[in-house]
Amino acid sequence: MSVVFSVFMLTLLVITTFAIVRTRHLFVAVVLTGIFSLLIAAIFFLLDAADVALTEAAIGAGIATVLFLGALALTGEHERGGSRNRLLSLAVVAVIASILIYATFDNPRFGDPQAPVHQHVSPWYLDGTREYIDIPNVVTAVLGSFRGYDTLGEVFVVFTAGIGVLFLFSAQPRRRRSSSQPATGPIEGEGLRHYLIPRVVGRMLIPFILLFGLYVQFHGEYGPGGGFQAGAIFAAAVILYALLEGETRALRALPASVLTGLMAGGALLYSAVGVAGMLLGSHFLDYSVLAADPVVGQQIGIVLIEAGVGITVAGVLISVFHAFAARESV
Amino acid sequence: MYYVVTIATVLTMALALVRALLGPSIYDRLLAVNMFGTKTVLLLSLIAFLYGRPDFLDLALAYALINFIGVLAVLEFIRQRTARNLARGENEGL
Amino acid sequence: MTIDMLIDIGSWVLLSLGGFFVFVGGVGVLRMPNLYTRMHAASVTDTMGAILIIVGIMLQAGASLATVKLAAILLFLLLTSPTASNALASAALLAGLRPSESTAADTERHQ
Amino acid sequence: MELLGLYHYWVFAILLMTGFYAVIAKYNLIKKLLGLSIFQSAVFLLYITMGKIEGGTAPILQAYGEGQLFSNPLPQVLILTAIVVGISTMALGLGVVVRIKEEYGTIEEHEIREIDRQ
Amino acid sequence: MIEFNHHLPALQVVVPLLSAPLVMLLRPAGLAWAATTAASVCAFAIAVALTLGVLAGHEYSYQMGNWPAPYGIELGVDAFTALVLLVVTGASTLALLAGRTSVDAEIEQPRQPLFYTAWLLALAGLVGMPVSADAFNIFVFMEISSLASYILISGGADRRALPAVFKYLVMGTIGATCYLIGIGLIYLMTGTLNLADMELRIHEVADKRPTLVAAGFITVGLALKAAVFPLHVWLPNAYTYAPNAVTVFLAACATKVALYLLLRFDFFVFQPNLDGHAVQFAYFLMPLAVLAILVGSGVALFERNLKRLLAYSSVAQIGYILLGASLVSLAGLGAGILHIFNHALAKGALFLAVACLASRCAGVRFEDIAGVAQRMPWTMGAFVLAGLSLIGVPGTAGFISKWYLISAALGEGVIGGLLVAVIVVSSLMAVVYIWRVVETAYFGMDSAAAAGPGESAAGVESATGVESATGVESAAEFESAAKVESAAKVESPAKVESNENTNSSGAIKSIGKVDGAAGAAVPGEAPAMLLAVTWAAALANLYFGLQSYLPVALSSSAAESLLRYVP
Repeated sequence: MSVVFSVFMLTLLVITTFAIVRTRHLFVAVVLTGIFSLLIAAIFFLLDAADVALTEAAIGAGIATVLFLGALALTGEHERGGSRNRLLSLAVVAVIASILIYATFDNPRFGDPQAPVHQHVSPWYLDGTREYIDIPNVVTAVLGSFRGYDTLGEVFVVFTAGIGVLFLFSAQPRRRRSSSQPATGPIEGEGLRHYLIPRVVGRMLIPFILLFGLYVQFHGEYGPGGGFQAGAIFAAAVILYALLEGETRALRALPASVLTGLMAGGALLYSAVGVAGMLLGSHFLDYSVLAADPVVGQQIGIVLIEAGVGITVAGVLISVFHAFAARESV
Repeated sequence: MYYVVTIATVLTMALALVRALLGPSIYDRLLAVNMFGTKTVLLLSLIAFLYGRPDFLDLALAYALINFIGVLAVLEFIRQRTARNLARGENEGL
Repeated sequence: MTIDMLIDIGSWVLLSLGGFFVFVGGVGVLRMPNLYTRMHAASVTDTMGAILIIVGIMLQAGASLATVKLAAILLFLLLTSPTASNALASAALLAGLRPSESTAADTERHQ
Repeated sequence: MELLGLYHYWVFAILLMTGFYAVIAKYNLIKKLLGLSIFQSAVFLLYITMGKIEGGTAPILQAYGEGQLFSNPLPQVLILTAIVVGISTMALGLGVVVRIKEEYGTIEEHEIREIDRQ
Repeated sequence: MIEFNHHLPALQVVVPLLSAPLVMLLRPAGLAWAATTAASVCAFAIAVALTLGVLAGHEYSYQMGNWPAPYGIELGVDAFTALVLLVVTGASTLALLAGRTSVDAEIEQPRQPLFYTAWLLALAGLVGMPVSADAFNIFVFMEISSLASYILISGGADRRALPAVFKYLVMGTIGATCYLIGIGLIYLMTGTLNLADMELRIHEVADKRPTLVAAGFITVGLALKAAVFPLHVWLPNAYTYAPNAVTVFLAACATKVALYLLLRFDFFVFQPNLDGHAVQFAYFLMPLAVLAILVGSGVALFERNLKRLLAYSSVAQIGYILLGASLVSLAGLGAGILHIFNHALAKGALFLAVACLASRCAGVRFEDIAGVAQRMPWTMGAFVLAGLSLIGVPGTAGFISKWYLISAALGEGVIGGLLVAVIVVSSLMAVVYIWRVVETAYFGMDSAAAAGPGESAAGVESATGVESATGVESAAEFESAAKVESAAKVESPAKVESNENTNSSGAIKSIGKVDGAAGAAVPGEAPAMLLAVTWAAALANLYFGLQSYLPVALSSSAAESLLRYVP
């Protein structure tokens, strides 16, 4: 039955995708991307990937939409040009798609427990998590410990993106230098403060969102959640605050220097845990040596690195949001 | 019974999607998106019970939250644009 | 007739009513003539449908952590969804979309 | 049933190529980025689909008997990473697009090429 | 005392990676530069230690988190890895040592800590890829290095850097995603991500369609990253408009790492197990390699921007490396790998010389550097030396790899003869394009000395108009004719326009500096540090041309290990 549901939603997904590519109104395209993310997240959920669904919803539907909107506000929302070599592109695309579809007929049957994917490493992770780490969420165990080095790399990818946006936006726009007339009046900075109802409801919700973020952060060993999702939710709370109260107030509550510190701090915390493993006589990122009992050591390690992940992700996402929101349009 | 309700929800999602694609104004699309989001929340709650994994209700909660922020972000975007257009004394419409 | 059966029956009634409301709202959003009437239809599914369905599930779940979470979800939906509708309506008004006008001319302009 | 399962992979192929089409055929840089993000999302679908196991449940071990099957956790971990990589790329790409708009006054590729040719 | 030797593969990555967030917090910019250079030197030292270990017969393997191999992530260093590590860390260190002044000229002080952070991240990503023995982990580090490279290139003073970065970003992301699809499909068929494990298990599913599609996706994805011929379109602009120091760094090693991955994946995982894959590989890549060599050199012949010229020459040199590999023989593969090292030496030295020129000229177009050799004899001396190495003159490093390449091709019969012809023709083309630069620099009229940069900018405008259709010889004539003409009329609007084109205040500052200097006295030789490093790199070309033991030993041992499946 769940296959039928997911097939139906996949069809909706395809329709949405075509609409995104076809529409000339970029704003509509971005709004549809929000639907795209919600849909694909629901499909992930149907396919048993709860952690991924949570991440996709928080990052894809939430943060990505906000970032795209921020960029649209600076670049304009109508697509002027048409398409280049439309027929040729369509032909290329169609050929590759048919090759791909042709290749799928040799794929192992969908959901087959005998498929190679489910045979080799996967059972070891399920058993190994019970034996060596002893937390219920296998995804967190693999993410944090068995493949902790990937996650370290991932934190640094996020960190790099944060550095990149800060670096790009530290350049003065050329047009601004030439014309001194400011394009933005006082209306811009104050957010939705004149909308009474959203403001009241939103302010009321922010503490609960932060609480929920903490729950997702520290419940990640037991249920879906963890540093990435929590970081995104924290960022969402701050973004909500900025939307309601305006950029300036949000920056006063959480200044840029603090955000920079968070970006670097989380990444450093993660690396420090890794180096600790090395200094205590084992390998890089081996948490077993952090406590007398290796299992406890693993759990401590995972909590620490998840905290590092959460801090960096939140710091980067908020910084990037501010970078876009505070940029004056030309 | 869960199935019937779940199917009703999924169908409603499809209807909302149609409205989002048809428009015609951007507000219609937003309305559809908002509705789509709340229906997703309901769907997730239902599926969590359908599969007997009530611990996944966290997800539904997160969705509700994200959906709200998304809609507010879009509104803020529209507000800024309207304000900018007013300040420039032009009215491009939406 | 035990208490369990009563709860079951109650929850099924609630769930099916909720499903009905949700679907009707969906049809309304698709078929209603202009933005504000559509918004009305959407609000029906967002509040009534959500209340019925989630309370229906809560009855099934019984006294557990799940019920608390469901209550939180319900509260959240009840707070955010009318707020979003309100903000949407006021934004539409601000942009000059009048409730009284007929749709055709209006929608053309606001595409 | 077989075909319904394969349908997941077909949707992967269709999404992948739709995104790719937007990247190669559209002039607007934001549209290209949207296409790129669809392109990446398709890959997420591929991985998650292969991790699904029939009759299984999400790999969170709570109070289940010995016979319970769990879906494969590894693709999920990989995709968590890939999603974050995706949003990082998007953020950087959007930053570049905003800077291009500031320097060139347009975000249409052919217009930028025209300006550079002058 | 903890025994650090077996941690070396991990430290190779961790040192630059960990320094990155620290550098971001450092102020002022000079301190950030010093810390970055220290970390890079450290990484270079580790690479040297690893190389020495490998030469002594040691095989490094490291389990991240102490989890056994197919379950956890494994790092491994062999001869091939060591060679690439040496190139990457060496290029970064040289570029940093030399690049202080040129970065100062191009990037504002407050932005520099972020710039250096991105530099370290790029370095960490580039060393993280070769040491990793896990397919997905390679993807993660590929993304770190790519994102960081986009940032570095976007620091370019010319606004055209931005569209170049965007193109690179889109193509790079497509490449990385294709790679991701490929390893996803392989994972689907084999259930593993570890390269060695994959090699063992792929045999059973070698004839299945998803495996073949996966091989295609991985090859195309990595070829995009490596700028293999038809997929190279992102490279010329990205290298041309990047800050000079960044061009030195990335041109020497970024595409090399992708090539390393391409060879490693193909020879290690696919060829031993997929029937006929070696033949497909050869027939697919050899034409592309030949085209890359001819087209890259051909475009370089007519290019009038020095950086672009060298970038197109890079496209050709990537062709050489692939040509060697596509012979699928011990000699050919060894020659290709050797060329990775030697080309990095030559191209690094050339771009360093370009950085020297850029520090004292208004630009690096031919019009800007005309007659510059009188003012900057040392810089041009280094340029000529490195250029000889690029051409492959005996006694330089470039000669060694071309010699090996030609002798490998001769072992291939009729096709080999054709390939030798291609190599010779392309070397002649290299002679021509290097000579054009030398001719302009030594015998052109020094516009800066004669009239100041304003007129030279006007020369740019008038000279480019007639450039396109003419041949090499006549182009040179036209050029001087146009210059005489433009020297006569003092045209200010053209100068304004060239200022418009170079947007960021850094560039304007540097032009202004040159302007002012031209008013008082003609600017002389490049900054001492920059020049010293340039000469060190140029002399390294000589050294490794005469003492080629190290790269040859590494590359032949790498070729042996890649081709060990051939009985």
